Amino acid sequence: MTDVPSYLKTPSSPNLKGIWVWLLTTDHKRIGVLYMISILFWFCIAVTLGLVIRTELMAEGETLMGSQTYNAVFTLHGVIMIFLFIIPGIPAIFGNFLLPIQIGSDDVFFPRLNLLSWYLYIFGGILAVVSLFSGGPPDTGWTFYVPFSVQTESGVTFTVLAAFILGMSSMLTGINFITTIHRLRMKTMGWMQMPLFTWSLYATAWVQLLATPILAITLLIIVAERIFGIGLFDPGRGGDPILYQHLFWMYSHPAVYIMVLPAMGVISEIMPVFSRKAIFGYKAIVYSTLAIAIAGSLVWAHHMFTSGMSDTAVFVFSLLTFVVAIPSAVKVFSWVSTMYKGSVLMTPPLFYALCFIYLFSVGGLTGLVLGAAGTNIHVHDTHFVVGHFHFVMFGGAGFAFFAALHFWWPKIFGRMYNFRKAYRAAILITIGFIVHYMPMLILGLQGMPRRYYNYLPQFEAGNFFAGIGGFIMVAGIMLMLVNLVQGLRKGEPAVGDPWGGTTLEWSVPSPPPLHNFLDTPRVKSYPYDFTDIMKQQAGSKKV
Amino acid sequence: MESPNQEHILSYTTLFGVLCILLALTAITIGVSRIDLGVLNIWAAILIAACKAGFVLLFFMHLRYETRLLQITFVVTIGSLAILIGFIFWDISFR
Amino acid sequence: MNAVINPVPGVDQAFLYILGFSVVLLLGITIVMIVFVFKYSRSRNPLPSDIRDNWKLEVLWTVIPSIIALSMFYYGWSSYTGLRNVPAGALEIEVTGQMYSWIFLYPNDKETENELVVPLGKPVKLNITSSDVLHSLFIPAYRIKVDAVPGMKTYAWFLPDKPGSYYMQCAEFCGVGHADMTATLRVVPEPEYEEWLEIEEE
Amino acid sequence: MNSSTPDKAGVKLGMWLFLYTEIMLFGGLFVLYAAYYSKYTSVFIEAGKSLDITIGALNTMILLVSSFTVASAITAIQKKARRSAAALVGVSMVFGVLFLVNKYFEWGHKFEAGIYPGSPDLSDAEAGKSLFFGLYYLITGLHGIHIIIGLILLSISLYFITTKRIHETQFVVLENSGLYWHLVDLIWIFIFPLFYLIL
Repeated sequence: MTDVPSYLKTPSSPNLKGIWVWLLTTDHKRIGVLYMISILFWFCIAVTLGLVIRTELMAEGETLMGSQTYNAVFTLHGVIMIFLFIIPGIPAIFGNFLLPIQIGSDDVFFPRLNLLSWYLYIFGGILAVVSLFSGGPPDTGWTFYVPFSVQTESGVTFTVLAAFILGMSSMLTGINFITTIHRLRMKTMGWMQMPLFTWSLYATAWVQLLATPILAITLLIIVAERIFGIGLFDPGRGGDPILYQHLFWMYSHPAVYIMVLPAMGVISEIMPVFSRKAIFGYKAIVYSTLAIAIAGSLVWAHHMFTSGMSDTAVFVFSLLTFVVAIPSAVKVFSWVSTMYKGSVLMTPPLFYALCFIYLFSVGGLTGLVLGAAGTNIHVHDTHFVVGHFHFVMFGGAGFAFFAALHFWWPKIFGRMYNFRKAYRAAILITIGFIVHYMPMLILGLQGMPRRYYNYLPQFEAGNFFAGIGGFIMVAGIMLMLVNLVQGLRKGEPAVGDPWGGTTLEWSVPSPPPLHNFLDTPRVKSYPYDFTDIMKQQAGSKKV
Repeated sequence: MESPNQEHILSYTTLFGVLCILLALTAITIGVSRIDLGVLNIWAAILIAACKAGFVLLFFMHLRYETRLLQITFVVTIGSLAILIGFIFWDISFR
Repeated sequence: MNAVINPVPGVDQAFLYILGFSVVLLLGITIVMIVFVFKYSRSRNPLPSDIRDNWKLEVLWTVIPSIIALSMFYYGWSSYTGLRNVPAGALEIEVTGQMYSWIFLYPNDKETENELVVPLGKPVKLNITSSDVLHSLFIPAYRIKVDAVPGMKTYAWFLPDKPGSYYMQCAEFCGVGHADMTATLRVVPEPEYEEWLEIEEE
Repeated sequence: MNSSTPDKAGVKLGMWLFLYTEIMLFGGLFVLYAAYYSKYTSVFIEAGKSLDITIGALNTMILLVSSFTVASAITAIQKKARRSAAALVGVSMVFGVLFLVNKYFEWGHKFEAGIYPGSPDLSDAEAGKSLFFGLYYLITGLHGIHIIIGLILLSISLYFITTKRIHETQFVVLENSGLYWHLVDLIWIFIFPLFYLIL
């Protein structure tokens, strides 16, 4: 391979100098890295806030802070984690970096729009900070339920505007991805030759596109309510607070799939590479991805079984919820079967992926308890829900994010990291995770509601253990990040294809050159065909 | 990929014809709204509005001459919106 | 009059049914995963087989979970109907949530704050509303929870089948006093209840 | 992939995708409208009578005609009639401004009559009336903002036409501005009967 300087050494346009090489770049890879830095920044802040919550809860009564502060902390934890970390997390970082390469293109379709999305993201983050100083930090929870969110005197208006701006950023990214996949995919790459990560981004982009505007208008209505006092949800004037919940969850439930579909895509890439075997049931995974995207948009009201909604609606939405469970199960079975008669090489990315499968299964299965109408009533709005969605969001999307970091880190930066430290971190995170969230499931079954800064004495033991788990987990996360960053300086240089992958990103040097491909990439008729890799391996003397 | 020559040119007369239809439909919808049809009034109004929207989409917005992709995705969008509005009534109508 | 059926066992059975299946499935997935990792590790099995799919297996693992999921849905729904169908002749108590306490209003206009006293063995229907923001009345012991919505009436019912003292909490975030919005439910024998009802509170 | 020739179909696809988000944005308000209409049908009908059909119809015609002129401008540019294209875009913009002027007077009139968000008259009115006008102000307000954005897009197109950056083979900016303008028209087509004509 000829020596071509990597994208990290070449500005995307020749007249850029100094910091502007980054801030005015239109290269999708640099923008991916910009996202990575900013998203990890917010992730660390939100993790800290989460740890503060659990520390407060370790002992009964007021320990670290008062109720008002606590409410602000959990609101910020939720808002930051959801709008600034999980929703953009995998699509904005890895989607940006890898989507064009996986389909054999040199960039996304609208490179400047891509940069604009990043600036909107930054602007949204700044607005979220501003909200802290305009009437006090928001104290409504990330759901902004009316009438409380309209009545409270804290700085909800700015928080809501921040979420609005972040929504726009995510919507524009979605538009960009769909256009890119339709227009810039190589002519030789048919839909059923597309890598599964790209497929998951495609399905996600459609959900982003069609669901996010609903959130935007809901948030605008809150702003209008707070500024002009329109009273659309004011029961005194005939309004219906439950309608707000419908509108809110019409976006926010599909948003769960915006978070988790790309995560599933990541796992679908990792499993075949380290099993050195075709993904089991490529088509089944594609169809279940689409099925989840479609059916997942129709189940929003299962967040509202106790809200006073009609029983008919409870019936319909509970039934649909169980329908969504099936494609997720199909995926889990496919991932596990991919290893059957494979040649499994344990590496940090695979370790994270296996933890993902376990934790995500717990999350999905506890979701069944929540989807069934009768049992939902008891556990709704309790710590069981908190445990459940952290298993799905953190054990699912979060672990897939970590897996992706370890999987593509050598591709993005051209350097390896220390494996031993990576395993240690992964084990710490996983053990901490289980100790942290399992007690929450039990606490919820016993009847401890969520968003409580204080609780009845019988819940103390569970909360104490959860707190311990939290500290272990955070220690693991710190170790993981430190190890990755150390890899940038001390790590061995990575070759183009360190793992033996088959998708196009592994056919280019690490880190890739500015325009990704040196010559026209060759598209396989089946994206996970390992015969070439096996031949290469037979050619070299290795086992 | 489409060749750039396939660009469709709509004649002024077609466009003007569509405008006339739209104005006529506006007159009709105002007329219909003055007759008391009970519950049917709102449906008539929506139906006529949908017709007008159809003409704007198909001709003014060239949707009739666009690729399959745009036509399908447009229907998907409208379909999703219809489902969202429709599903709300699982709650509203049975409360 | 037919006997009143307590919905609590139904809900608990649904819990057991769903959680039981979940544990079995989870264990199955985990064990198979771990076995595969070791059995097919690269050192033991350097040459992978090229298996891409198996439609029989795939149909099987789509259909069986579908049936299981639908049975779970059925259990969930049937236990839900138990929670919703109020038996005739239930004692009706008006409940109002407010920042940050619960007000209970009895048929004879007796009003209490944060204390609900009900007679043993007689079904109780709670008609719930709110005077400010959303709240949610949660009685873990009787598996009921329902939001208090301003401008709207919601309801829940339960059958107090054991005397004793239970706790109630607010489960819908309502502001600074959310966690302190707890109340007590006392189930007492009927004569004691009648006596209590007549005491005027100042 | 050759990026030197702009891919027109892709740019247009991007624009349509953006329009879908706009449709869903207004869709959220129509969800509320549907819910509240079914709950307060008679109140909505009563409140709808206080809106001026003449102004509403006039604005409908204004938007329809301006949509026609924008569509014709594209035909004109395709037929290499640059001057008439510019004129047609100009006319459309004049209509757009007229629409806003009308809207301004209509809103002003309502404000004088004490009907505005949070006004004492509305707060004391029967349940549902304030919802109707709340939705009315939100939807027409948001629609008004879109008219302004549309005007900005059209003026950019006009500028490009006069500076010959838009010509018979390269007119995607005009086309996309046109699409946006038509969307604004589309939404008005539904606002008009739902607010002015319900009986």
